[in-house]
Amino acid sequence: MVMHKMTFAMNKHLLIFNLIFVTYLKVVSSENSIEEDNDTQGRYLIEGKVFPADHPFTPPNWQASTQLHVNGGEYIGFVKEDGSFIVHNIPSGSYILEVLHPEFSYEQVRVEINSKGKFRARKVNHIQTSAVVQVPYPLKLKPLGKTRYFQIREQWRITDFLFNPMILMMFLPLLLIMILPKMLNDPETKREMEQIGSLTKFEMPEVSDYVTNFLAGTSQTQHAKKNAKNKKRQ
Amino acid sequence: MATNKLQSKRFKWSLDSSKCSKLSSINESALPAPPAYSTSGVLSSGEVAKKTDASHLIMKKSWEVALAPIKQVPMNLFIMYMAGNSISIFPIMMVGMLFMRPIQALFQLNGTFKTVENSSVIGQKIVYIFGNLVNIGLALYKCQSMGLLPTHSSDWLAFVEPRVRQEYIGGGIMFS
Amino acid sequence: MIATKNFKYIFLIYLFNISYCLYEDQIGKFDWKLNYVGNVKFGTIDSTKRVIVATEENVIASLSLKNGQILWRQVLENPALNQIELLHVDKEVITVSGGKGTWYVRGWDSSSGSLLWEWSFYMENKQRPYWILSKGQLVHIIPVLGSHIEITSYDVHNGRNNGKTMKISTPWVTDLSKCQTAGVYWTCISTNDSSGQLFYTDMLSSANQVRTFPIQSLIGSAPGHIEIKPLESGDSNLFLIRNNVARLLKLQPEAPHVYPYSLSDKAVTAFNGDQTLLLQTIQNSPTNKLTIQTIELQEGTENVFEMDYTNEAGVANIVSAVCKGTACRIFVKSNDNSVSLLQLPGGKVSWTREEGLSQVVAVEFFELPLSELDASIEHEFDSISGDIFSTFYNRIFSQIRQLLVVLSGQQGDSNIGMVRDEFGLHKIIVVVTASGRLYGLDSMSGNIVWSQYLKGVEGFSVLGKLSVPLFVQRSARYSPLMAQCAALMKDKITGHGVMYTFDPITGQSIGNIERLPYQIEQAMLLPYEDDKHMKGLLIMSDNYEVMVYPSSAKPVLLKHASSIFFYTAGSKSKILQGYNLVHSTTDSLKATPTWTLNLGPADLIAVNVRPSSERVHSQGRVLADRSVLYKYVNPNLLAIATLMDDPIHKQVLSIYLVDGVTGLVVYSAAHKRVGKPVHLVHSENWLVYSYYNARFRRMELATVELYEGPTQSNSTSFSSHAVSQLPHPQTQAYIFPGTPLAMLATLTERGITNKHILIALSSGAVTEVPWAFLEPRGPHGTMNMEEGYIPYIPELPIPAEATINYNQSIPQVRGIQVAPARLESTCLVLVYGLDLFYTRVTPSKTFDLLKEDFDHWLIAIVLIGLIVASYITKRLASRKALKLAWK
Amino acid sequence: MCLKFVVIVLISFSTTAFSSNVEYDGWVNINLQHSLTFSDKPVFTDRGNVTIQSLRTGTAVVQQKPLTQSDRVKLRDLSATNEFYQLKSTVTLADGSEISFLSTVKACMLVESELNDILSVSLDYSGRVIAITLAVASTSTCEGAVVPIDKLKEFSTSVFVRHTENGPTPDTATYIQKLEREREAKERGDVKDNRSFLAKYWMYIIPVIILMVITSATNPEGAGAAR
Repeated sequence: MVMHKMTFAMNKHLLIFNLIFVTYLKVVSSENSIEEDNDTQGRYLIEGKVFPADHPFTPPNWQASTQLHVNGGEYIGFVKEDGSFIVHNIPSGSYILEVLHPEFSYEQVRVEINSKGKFRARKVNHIQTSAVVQVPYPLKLKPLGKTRYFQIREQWRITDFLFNPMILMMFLPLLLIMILPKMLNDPETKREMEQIGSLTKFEMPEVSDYVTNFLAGTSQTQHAKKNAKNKKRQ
Repeated sequence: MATNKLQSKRFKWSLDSSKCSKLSSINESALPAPPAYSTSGVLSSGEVAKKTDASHLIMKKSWEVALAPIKQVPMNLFIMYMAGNSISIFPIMMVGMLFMRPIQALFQLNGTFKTVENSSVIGQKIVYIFGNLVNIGLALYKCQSMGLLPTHSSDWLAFVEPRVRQEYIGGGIMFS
Repeated sequence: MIATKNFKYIFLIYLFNISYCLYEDQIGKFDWKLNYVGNVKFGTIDSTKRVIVATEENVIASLSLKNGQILWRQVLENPALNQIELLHVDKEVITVSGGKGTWYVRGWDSSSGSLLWEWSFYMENKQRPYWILSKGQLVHIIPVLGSHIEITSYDVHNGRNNGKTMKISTPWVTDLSKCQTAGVYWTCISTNDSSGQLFYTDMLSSANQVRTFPIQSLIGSAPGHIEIKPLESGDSNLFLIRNNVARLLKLQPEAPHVYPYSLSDKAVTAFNGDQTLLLQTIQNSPTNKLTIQTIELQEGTENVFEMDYTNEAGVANIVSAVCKGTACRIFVKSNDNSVSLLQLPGGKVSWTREEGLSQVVAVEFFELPLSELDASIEHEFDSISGDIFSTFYNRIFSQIRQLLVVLSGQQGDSNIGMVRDEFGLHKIIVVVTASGRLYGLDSMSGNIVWSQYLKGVEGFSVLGKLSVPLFVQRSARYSPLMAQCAALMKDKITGHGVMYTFDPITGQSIGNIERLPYQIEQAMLLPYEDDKHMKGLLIMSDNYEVMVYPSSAKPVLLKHASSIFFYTAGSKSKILQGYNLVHSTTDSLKATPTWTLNLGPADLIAVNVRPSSERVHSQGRVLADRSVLYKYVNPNLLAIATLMDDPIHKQVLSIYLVDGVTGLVVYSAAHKRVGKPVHLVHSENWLVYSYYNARFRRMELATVELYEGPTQSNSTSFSSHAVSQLPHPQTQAYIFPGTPLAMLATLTERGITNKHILIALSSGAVTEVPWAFLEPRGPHGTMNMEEGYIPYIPELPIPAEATINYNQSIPQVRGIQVAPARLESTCLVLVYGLDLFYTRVTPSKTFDLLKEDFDHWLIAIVLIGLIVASYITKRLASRKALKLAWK
Repeated sequence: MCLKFVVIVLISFSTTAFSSNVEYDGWVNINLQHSLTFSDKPVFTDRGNVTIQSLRTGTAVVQQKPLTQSDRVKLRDLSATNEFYQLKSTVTLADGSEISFLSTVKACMLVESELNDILSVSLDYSGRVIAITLAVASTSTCEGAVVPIDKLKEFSTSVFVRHTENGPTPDTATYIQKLEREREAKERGDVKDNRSFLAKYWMYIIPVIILMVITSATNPEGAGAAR
């Protein structure tokens, strides 16, 4: 989830980065007769450019550690000094191209080559295969951000400790016990409190009274009778 | 505690008045009230004075004790409602309290009624036990609604032993 | 789209709670990685700093000459289809790789390993061409037998074709095994004996002159088989080999020059200033030290050096050598695929790389024996002498010893070395490699504890993969008895079975390597132990005879014959056959067929059983209404995957769950229009499989879970024969945005811990997917959310946090092996491919261990503080009470 | 006891048999042979014929001969020694080709079920028979019940044709719908809540009031005690 946040930050950087960076140059070296021959045989090449992370984060020798995998390594491309790449010998079809770098993550791209050799690149959407969000071809691949492999260790902070519900539960009552009596020492507040107390005070009928009365009533009459008898004997 | 104090005070007061009950009955209408004698006090004292029997007061006390658990029921219900059905330390503590209090009370049954030993308190005891049982019932209900009672087959799942296999199989894809 | 993102966000929070991930300070704490380059095919010592190698794994790498470490490494296309055919090291490194008509020519920066340029071409002609590189021209040669050779040369940097394809008429090319390229020359011999002729022609000159010389005139006539072989590092040099004695020929436009030295065909040249040095190994017996001979090509001065190098596998060849004055550095490769750098004249070994470990075939984890001290405590209880005083004395004595060990700061442990630790985390990993060498690796460090080379054997080929079955016959638990493990292989020549039994802890072989007089069809470890805690190994031969090793296990087998079943799956016959052993007698063991399953035209892709050591702790699943759905845990269930070509659906993947005892098909499902790669994971009562959906062009994972229902038909014992009710399958499928290369489920000691699926991806990551994510929600889950239930999302995320190997990518993963630690929460994992990566995973986090960041100090301080505070307040309170009383 | 389970089996077997909609149909003739003496080279004798008229619906006609007296004794002996009863089923396909399958059950289970058995005919996705398995419905292997030999006369075989169902596919449609619904709900949820403070939070206020009332009621002398 922090990834997404990171992504936005990186994108901002990259915008500036892009302005400085030389605009994309098409690679010429591959334009030769063989390739043209191959085209007629239905072999195409996917080309584009990989951008490294923004300047302070650019890993040294990133070109050597970056690879391009088409369809999970069926075809492989390597990155040249300037970041450009070509994946060779691809027959027409639909492919997923991913940039592999151990430290940075890139978005996957789906590249479709029709039988006439027309290219279309779009965002990978496995769920809605019909939804097409096109991306420019030749590809320009920018890092989404540094790949976060690790969890960040929680650090002990006093605020965490204090706002812990357990601590709150223990200390708040303590505070109340300590402070409330002090407040009550003030005679005026005492009186106010009493008033409030008398307001809420109302007579509750005592059940025990009723029961005692009820039971005692009968027993008392008996008692009385006994007494009476005793008296008579006397 | 406060009630006891008050009662004892009242008791004293009523004893005093009982001593001169004859006197008061004679002079009640005729004589004006002595200074610092409040009418309300007289009224109550008069009320008490009517039931001068100490055993009656003991009865009343005993009934108060007997009814205390039942009086707790609405409070317990409220606590139960407030505690919620989630399983965390405070609800568990509350449930523990709900159980502990009536059980302890039941164990100390005779001790509780010792103060009123001179009269027969079987009725009170029954009511007292009933009240505590109601409280235990409430606690059980709470446990049930919290899912703490092992009433479902899933609660015993952890004790289901893996079945002993009667056959063993081995092999795989042929090597040649 | 925003909604999706939010959803993923929630999902990731879930993941944080469920899946375990590493902290940054845990790097390397309990994982290690060994990096390899593969079986070296070509190698060139470039300058004094590095050696550039190209390997069978289609990898090009640069190794440091100083210590053999990898300076850079580039993994090219899938080695099964693509191979590096040419390596040329100059200012830059040039490789030609490919296969099946697709060729890639690449130039690499030799210091950084980044790509400088590349071009490729595609040919209809699938014949394997010959390549030579000369003066910036890459020459591509296709011989056409009996008629001509087609030579096309390209500018090596950009592939521009210089001129047209040349055809040189060579009617003398009759057999490609008799032809070679040597420098710019195309050369052939007409027959394999001394009466033949040697032809050669310069392919780059426009003259197209063919020279012919009778072999007799070059090396004289003598009987024997004659072959030609180019000198690996020479330009136009050729070996003429007769009876393993090679003569070096320098091909020249006019006539070849023959050097008068008898050489081995594995000699190489090294340039020493303007002199050329020939190097060869002359004595190469397994036990003795290696001896290297150097010959100065022009003057013929010979020197012999004894190297401080022994390898029982024997040195295969010198790959490359470089000399400066009298000092030479020689890069050699051994038969076990290890490579070493030797120094002349000192004869020292600078470094050795065990490249055999890049081709791991089988892996097994072994528990270590108890330390002597622990063992002595254990033994106290063994002897029941009944004497109170002696046992008391023993107890006190061992306790004191234990105390001493603790006081001496765990020194005892490091001295003894390979002993079991408290949590069973320290194990020995036995690894079998394709080269025939077995290694014992220390699971704590990855160090090689022992290694053993087996000559003339190879693994079985099962579904196109090498496989060496390893069987744990006895673990190290039974202390005075040695642990025993058996590996089954086959003889390289006869194909007969070979059984090697060894102690996995020390690597010592137990008995000799047993060469069996038959081919092995299948084997099985018996589930019952004999009186020495040894489990027998049952082997079925190719003529369906059954043998048991060791023979002491035979009575055990006969006793339990009615409960042991056996099955074979024929990848060619496409028939699965079940057997029982009830007809076995003491004289002969018999396997009688009991059931058959005919797959028909479908191809068998995988057969998978649950790990035998797996324990299922929970027998059911709790539903939302707190009732139980009992699992169908059948230990005899086989999961079978087949792929069949279909005219309408292209390819159809069928998944069968078959009871191995009765042959009853418990569940079957078919996926249409799908294809390889297919991987199966079978555990507890479920199966996970991955396949490529050709229709939607995506990878998918499907899961099947089997339930018995709300009641258990028989709660005490499980028999496959008692079919009271077919299990209810629940299924679900997911989109998986990655390409799995290997899959396996984690395994823990008691099966209480959650299960994770470990998936090695083509991107080099090994990711963990909790089973809770994959669990079929079925009709129960979607309606009412059970506690801890994760809502179904069709696309599984692959979060970076779930990558167990973080940024240490593992290319070309071939398999994963897991083993439980004695700690229930922990599962040990070894991922093997080009590299070896070992780590621990804790699917339910380390619930049985105190967190390593647990603050002992904080809790101690708090406790002491509270005690002190309570004392002080007590005193204060008493003082206050006293004062009040006086008032 | 046993019967009850048979019923369960019938239900579970039949639901799987008819649930899948298959695109093929055809008939299959299965010739059943059994071996009543258990040896490593079993001799198979005729037991009967099963004709599945329609693979799609799984309707089958079972013709089986009653067991002769000697066969019954053999079967009982087999059961008494806890041996296996073997069945060989030969399938004749519509094109005349034959494939045979082997299947084994414990003889005692067959006897205890009084020859009530189940023949499971498994088909692959295209309707080809891949396995024919004989099974006996029971919860445990053998209970040791003594079955009178007269009951071992007629096989009552239920035939179940078990199709290969279509494997699961990722359920994207409902997920997309769910997302759609969520989006709509969000749009609707943006409408401002105009209710008054009390109307919104009454459920929090009332417990507080009740709490206050009750505490004061249970402790009415609280104020007095402070005096």
